[in-house]
Amino acid sequence: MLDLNEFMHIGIHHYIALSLILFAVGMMGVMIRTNVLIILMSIELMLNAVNLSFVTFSHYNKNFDGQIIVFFVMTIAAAEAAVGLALVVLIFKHVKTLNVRFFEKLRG
Amino acid sequence: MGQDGFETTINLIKLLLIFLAMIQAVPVLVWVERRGSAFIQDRFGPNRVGPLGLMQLLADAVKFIFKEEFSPNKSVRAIYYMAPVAALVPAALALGALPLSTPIHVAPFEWLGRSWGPYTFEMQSFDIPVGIVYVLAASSLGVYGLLLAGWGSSNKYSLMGALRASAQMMSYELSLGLSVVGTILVFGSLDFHTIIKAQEGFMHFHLFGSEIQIFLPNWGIFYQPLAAIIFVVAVFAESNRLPFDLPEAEGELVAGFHTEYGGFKLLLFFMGEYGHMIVASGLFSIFYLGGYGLPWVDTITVTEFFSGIFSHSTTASIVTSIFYLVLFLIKIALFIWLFMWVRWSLPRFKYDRLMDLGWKTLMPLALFNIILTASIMFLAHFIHWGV
Amino acid sequence: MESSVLLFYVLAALILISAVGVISAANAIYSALCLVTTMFGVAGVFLNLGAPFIGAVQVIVYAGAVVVLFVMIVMLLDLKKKERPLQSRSVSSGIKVAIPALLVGIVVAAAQMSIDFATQEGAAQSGGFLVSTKELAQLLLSKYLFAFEAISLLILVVIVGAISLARSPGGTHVGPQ
Amino acid sequence: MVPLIAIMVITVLATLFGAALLFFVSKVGPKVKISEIKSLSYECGLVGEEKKSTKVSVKFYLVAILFILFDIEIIFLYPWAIIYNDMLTTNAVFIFSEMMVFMAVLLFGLFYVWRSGALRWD
Repeated sequence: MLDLNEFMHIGIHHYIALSLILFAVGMMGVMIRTNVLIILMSIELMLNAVNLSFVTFSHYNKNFDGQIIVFFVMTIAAAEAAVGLALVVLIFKHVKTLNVRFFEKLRG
Repeated sequence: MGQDGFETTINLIKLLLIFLAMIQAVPVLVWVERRGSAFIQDRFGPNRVGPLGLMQLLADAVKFIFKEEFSPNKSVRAIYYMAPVAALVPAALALGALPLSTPIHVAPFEWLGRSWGPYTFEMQSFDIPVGIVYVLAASSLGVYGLLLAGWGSSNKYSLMGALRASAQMMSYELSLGLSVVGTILVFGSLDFHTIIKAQEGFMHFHLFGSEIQIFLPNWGIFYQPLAAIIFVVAVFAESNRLPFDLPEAEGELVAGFHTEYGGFKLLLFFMGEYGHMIVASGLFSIFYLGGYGLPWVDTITVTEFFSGIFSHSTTASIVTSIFYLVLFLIKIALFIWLFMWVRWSLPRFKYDRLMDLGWKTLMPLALFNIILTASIMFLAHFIHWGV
Repeated sequence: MESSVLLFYVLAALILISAVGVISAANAIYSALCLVTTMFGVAGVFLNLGAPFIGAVQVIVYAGAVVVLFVMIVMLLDLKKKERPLQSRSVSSGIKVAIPALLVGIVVAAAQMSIDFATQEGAAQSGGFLVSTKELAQLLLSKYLFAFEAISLLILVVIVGAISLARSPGGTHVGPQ
Repeated sequence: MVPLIAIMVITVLATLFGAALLFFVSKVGPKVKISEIKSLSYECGLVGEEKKSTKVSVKFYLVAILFILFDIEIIFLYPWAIIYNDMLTTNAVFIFSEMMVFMAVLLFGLFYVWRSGALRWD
């Protein structure tokens, strides 16, 4: 059985485990849901999990490179959300549904 | 929160006091606004209830408590009730980070048979190393209160009002952020305390290698006048105050996003708006009017002056801190009066004129101000007259 | 059980509960609100890990801008009907659950390896505290200068992209051609 | 460590204050008489007909998108602004020109947005 003091002392494994579970929840969201908006939100969750592990490594290795990369990951995530949602609005105007199944109707 | 129980309790009490001060400020500011607008429009304003209408605050509070509580049937119940609370939280968070006065140094003392070590109490809820970016983050959360209110009450007009109000808040938040970059350039730090310490004494800078001293106080407004103007305009629009309160304009959209709200829920929205105003005036006085500092005198001389009078060091530091707190409140009161004065004297902007001002004049102006400051500092360094 | 351990578990619970809330909410507006709480939780962990500037930037970029766009889109597309979040078609949902579980297994191994790799040079197991934002800025503008300039070009491309999307024939801002 | 606990305490305090008083007020206020007319959404007295979701309001999402993109550029200005004063003494030309390139691209983006008519609010 896990001895209790391993949970008492917060080390690197706890933060990485947290970011891992957050990533898994985001991945499940993308897999299971059919609403485009929820899929985009789950992608944001996955990117946040990656940010979390970057900051953990930068904290425990005591250098700033991890935090700089978090900066750039945030920019990419925001740009992706911006363009993604612009597309969602256009798709909704055309197809009137947010269900991801609309891809099946695209032909050619 | 503190090494031992005493310090933690004092910190929690301080936290509670600052939050309650913001809540308590709303009736006072509503009263000042009604009396002030009456003064501007040459009429009396509330003076029936108690001397000078001061009891009007209590009467309003009690009226709001006993109003009938109902929500329109088609509204999304959870979002409808969540919106007023979401409007209050950002202001409380932002106010927590503003340094209200100099820290209080408590010398070791005997109490309840135990000797309590020396403490230093910051006069702010919590001291976060990146003060400015945190306050901007907290005030950028104000949009949620509007959006949830507009959508929750499922009424076409409030939805339109909420969309317009959030679009306006977003556009002016950009120029707010850019104008703050100007002051950070000059003072070179994101921490409030360093900025306030850098604004003490007489205005001095190097010119052609010689030290020039001007009679003006060493405040941010003289280093960054253009950024101060942009900050004021952006902060007016950010808290939806006239002349930028079109989303709540009676004429166009009934009452904008809080059409369906009455009674105590409306009071919560007022608390959010006035809290935002207090934070905005606190920020303006920190960036441009030297925070809690005295214009020409720096804090060391004042602390020595007071420690000369009061023998015990704790009382001396408490008195200096109260002195600076009063000074800071005066500056905040002046700026809040500017909010109200403008509200009752300027007409309202048309919506496209309002958005054009935000995107096509304020933002280019703020970017130009950053480039101007950077090049002046660059030239100043390059040919040996540094700011 | 001193305060830092309790704080970590409170933040972890906040993050994970609201993350599960994001993917299982009936209405899109509730999942957007759960997303906001997740962002606050992650910003709190950043603050906890000695990166206050990144925490504040996270709140500004994610909680203050990206999720506001999500809420606005949900409002504009006027989604009132409740969908069943987790369709229970046996086989396909079974597969859907199995595949992520498999992937999670792979990711767990990767995480363990990365921890061993990252902490090879004996990074102290006890966290080192780093806050000084000036050092972070110095590094950003010296070592990562190329990425810094490339990011501005990327943002320019995304601006042009978003606007041309809006002005395309089926878009919302079709100008007078 | 200290700011995080204080921030969480303030958020809980503010939400509790709002929610508790809302609940208290609904208990203390007069009994709610639900009448069909009163709970209609407020249409300045006229009975509003339920139109399909307002299409005209879709334009606002573009403001939110442009807000995100320009907000990221402001985020990159903060680190530069902090160290500008210090780096002036070491390599002034380097730090000045570096940001002017960044600002030029940002200004070009703003100018494109202005010219492309996305900022026309009808």
